[in-house]
Amino acid sequence: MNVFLDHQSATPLLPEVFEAMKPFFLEAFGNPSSLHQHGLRVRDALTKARRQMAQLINAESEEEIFFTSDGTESANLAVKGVAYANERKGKHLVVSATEHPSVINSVEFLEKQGWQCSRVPVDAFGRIKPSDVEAAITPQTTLVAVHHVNHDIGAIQPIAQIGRLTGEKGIPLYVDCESSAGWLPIDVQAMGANLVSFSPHRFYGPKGVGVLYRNRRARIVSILHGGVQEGGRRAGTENVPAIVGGGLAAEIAGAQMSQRAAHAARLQERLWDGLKSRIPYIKLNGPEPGPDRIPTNLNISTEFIEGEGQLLSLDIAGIAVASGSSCVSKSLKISHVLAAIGLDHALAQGNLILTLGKDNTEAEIDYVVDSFARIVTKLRAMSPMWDEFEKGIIDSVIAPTGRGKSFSAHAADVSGKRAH
Amino acid sequence: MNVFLDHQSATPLLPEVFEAMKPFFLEAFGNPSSLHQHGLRVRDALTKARRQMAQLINAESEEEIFFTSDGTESANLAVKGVAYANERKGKHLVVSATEHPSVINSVEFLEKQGWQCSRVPVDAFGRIKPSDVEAAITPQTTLVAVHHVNHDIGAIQPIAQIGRLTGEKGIPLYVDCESSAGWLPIDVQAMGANLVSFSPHRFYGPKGVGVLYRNRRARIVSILHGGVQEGGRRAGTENVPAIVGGGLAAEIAGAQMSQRAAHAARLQERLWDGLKSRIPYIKLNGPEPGPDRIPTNLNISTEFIEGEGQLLSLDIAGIAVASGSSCVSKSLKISHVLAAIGLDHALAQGNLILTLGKDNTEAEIDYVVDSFARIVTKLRAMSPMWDEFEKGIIDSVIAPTGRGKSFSAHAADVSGKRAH
Amino acid sequence: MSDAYTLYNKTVMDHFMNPRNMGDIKDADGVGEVGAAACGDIMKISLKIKEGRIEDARFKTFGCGSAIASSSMATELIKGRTIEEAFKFSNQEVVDALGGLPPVKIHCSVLAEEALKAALEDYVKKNPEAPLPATAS
Amino acid sequence: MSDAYTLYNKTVMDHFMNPRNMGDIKDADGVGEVGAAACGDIMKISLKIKEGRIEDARFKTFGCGSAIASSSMATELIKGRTIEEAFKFSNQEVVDALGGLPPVKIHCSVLAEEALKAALEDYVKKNPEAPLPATAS
Ligand SMILES: Cc1ncc(COP(=O)(O)O)c(C=O)c1O
Ligand SMILES: Cc1ncc(COP(=O)(O)O)c(C=O)c1O
Repeated sequence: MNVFLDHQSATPLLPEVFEAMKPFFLEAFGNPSSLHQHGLRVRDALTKARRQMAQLINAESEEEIFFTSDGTESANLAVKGVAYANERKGKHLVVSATEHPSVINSVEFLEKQGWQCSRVPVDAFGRIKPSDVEAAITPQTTLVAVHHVNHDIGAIQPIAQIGRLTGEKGIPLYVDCESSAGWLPIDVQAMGANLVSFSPHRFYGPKGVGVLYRNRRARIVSILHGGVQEGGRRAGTENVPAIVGGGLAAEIAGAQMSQRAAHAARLQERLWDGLKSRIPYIKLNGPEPGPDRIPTNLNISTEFIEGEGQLLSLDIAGIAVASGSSCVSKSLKISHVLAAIGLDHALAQGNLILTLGKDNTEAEIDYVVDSFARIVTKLRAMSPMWDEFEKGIIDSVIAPTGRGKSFSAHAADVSGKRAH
Repeated sequence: MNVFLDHQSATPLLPEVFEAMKPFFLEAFGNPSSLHQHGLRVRDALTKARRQMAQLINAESEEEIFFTSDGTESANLAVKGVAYANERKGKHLVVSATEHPSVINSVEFLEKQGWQCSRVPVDAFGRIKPSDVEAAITPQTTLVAVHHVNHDIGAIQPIAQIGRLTGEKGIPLYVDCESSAGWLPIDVQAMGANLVSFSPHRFYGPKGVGVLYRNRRARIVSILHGGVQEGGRRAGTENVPAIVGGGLAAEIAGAQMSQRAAHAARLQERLWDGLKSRIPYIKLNGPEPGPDRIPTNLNISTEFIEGEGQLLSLDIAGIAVASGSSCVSKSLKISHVLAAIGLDHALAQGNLILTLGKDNTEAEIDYVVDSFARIVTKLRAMSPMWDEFEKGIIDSVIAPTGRGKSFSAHAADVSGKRAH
Repeated sequence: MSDAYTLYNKTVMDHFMNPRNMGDIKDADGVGEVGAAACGDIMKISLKIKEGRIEDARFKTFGCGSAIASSSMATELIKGRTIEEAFKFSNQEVVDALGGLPPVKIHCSVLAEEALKAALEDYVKKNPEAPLPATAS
Repeated sequence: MSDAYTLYNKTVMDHFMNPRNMGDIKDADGVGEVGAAACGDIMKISLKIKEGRIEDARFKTFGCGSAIASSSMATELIKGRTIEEAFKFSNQEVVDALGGLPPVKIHCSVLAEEALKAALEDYVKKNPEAPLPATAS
């Protein structure tokens, strides 16, 4: 059985979206900047796509929609574009500690250029406290950036509350909606957001296009310089087929959102119930399934085994998942999100991210539960930590028995032996 | 008859390229960062595309190829990425006066951040003198940026000579090959280029992907911050289908380059010969067709009439062209390229850019010549300038008769009447 | 060409392709030629005036599509008006009659207004006995 | 699953899926447990040594696919070697026998070398009468 549980990384294109894109490759291949019929034809198509994007997030006007190449570029444009535009007003930014690297690293870049940045902490479930945001704001603050839903642990943030206070203070609020758009209702006006980013590739649209919503109350300058495309906010030849496809994907996502979300919520419950009943010493990271968690995401830590081995074994069983474990990322550092929720290092190691999509079935979920239970058993049999836990040498973080030292203490002991 | 003579703005996708892209939309939809089979499959495809790009420009290794979203982003990355990476060494850049806005405006942005920039002039044909580049270099220079072929007037620049002197001085050379790639042979090693940018949408590949070649001798840092894609040089989810298609388009362009270029050269000659024999007071901007001009481009100024009207009339006749005339661009400023070659304002006004492609035919060219001659006659009949020229009130710039004042002097006189 | 995709609306395109009143008037009673410094357009309007009323109006234009359409429309609109009425003519009439112009092209209609006013002033100068309207600029 | 797309090559995948010598040795003569501070992997190797020669080697590993494969391969390679030979064992042998590892995963093979050496040292400590090789670290 083949089961795709990595919808956070990729979604297949909807066939009808592909059909809509087709003519823009071969036939309507014009450049929207051209003044002749070939250009004007695709210009119309971009306007339509802008309207579709605006509708998905309840923007007032399609003129508030700017196209970029992906969510990362949109995040860079939101953060740096607002920072540069307001340089004279102040050089202080407020972000949460669990923003996506596209925000965090943009902020770090600005710090090198003389900006100051406050990173607001999150609680053990990954939720931002609006009062912490408020406390971080200074007279020099020119942007508050918080994500709607965390990409790793699925926590839904209290955006409207944050929007109310940034609105009162007249500070632009940027909300990264990459993980929520297409799955949760987004109303930029109700949120009090001045900037919002998302990309269609997260909801069955094409790669190669990102969206930045920006309303008049937030000044912004371009960060990719060149021609006067996108109202001078984003230079470069527009990726017309992807924009057209993205627009349709947004329209369809809007129309099917409640069914898709309800379907995902059912599977999310079935999957988590199955896993926790079959596998001891397993923990859900982030909020419990329910109003504080996006219905597509489960982030689990399975104790005494490491994440990549789980991922590889699942892949061999035909199940595609992601891992936030340190050995998987190229940096060998534990995910900053797991660090921010204070997750024990031992649990961060055995971390898996499972993200559901509209086409997953109950049978698939049951297969995943069975396969995963089998894989955990096999990997624990191979793990010296499991053995040592059973012998009472080390203890469990998830369900402490009171016997033995902590995994981390043990790991430190054995790691001390040799330096390399 | 429908004739597309705006290949500088857009080219239709090759059907075989479209076929190659297809599976990556619906089936192999994975994210190359994923560690499971869906990710690994597309990762392989990216490596293949990198190799195809490397081959087109004779790069030593595919590891020197970075994917971006378009030529503009590649230019921004080359200019700012090198400038930031070498900030401690010096803050001086050398560019030519006729670079594309993606370079010029990147440089202007850096100037606001404290960089100094020298703009090397061009001659009346738009050619850069290597000795001028040499003279502009200071001990603080960390980048020299010159384009291979000018996007407006088709001038081919003496890159190898410039590369020799930047090589001797150990200064990275960035060559914007957006207008030449796929049409002229590019050998980054023979050029002495450390960075080269181009995009497949200029040679029958898809929009949504740009290429930056960079060799080890040029340090560069990322300008779009986020994940560790593209070796940490470009964050953001890769546009896999476009990269795959772009790779194939590059391979095909390499294989068919000499035929395509020879075909374009024949049509270029036929078109220019036809136009100048049928239309009086018409001028070619940039070098004569031949070794100093790309065979796809003609940039013409037709005296006493303005560009947009020509463009519109041609469009109605089914002929798609571009214009560098001031009234056409959104900025109402004359193209900085035409200004740099010292083109009389009157001629800059009546400017058209015709760019040939592999599918244009001789019959099309003849139709264009006929149509254009008819349109010029009609527009001149409407133009007060033509009338005043015939009456000897104003003179021609192209073929002065010695009678009357200059067009510009006359324009100034009548413009002085009212301020608005 | 497909009708669906044109830079300007149907009316503007029609006036560009089939300009009304294009040309010069022999023995014109007033001629105005004006230029826009910003974009380089030049527009010339000639008027035939009889008994204080514009009997004929013609234009020549060096400029973009909307400049040509604006002058064509302006000459259409102005024919038959009295000098006094014509001095009150505003570019907005041109824009409205054309069914709108893109924002960056509004200045073309302004140029048409200016060419007309220049022609009227030329007439007034040549005919100092003609009654001058109070609103003349 | 399609065979064509796996993170590691066939040999590594085989040793990950079907690890050789997985487990503990009862009454082992030497046991080494080491961890990599950077990535958190932990590896344990137990040895059965008879007449200065490694008769049996077993591993347990907490770590990624290449860590498991590296320890599986290391135990395979080391069986039958003398203590002296084993002290000269280098991670490169593991990498070569596995047909290569991705650059970021080379440290897994280093960990296998270290676990083995730790087990050997444990043996030497427990058996001070055994002849110590000159190269022991
Ligand atoms: C919350 C969040 N923001 C931004 C991004 C970056 O988007 P993209 O991958 O389209 O560049 C991601 C991608 O995973 C994300 O999850
Ligand atoms: C010389 C040159 N450089 C850069 C660019 C920008 O490339 P793109 O349109 O792919 O963003 C162009 C585009 O026309 C160009 O002609």
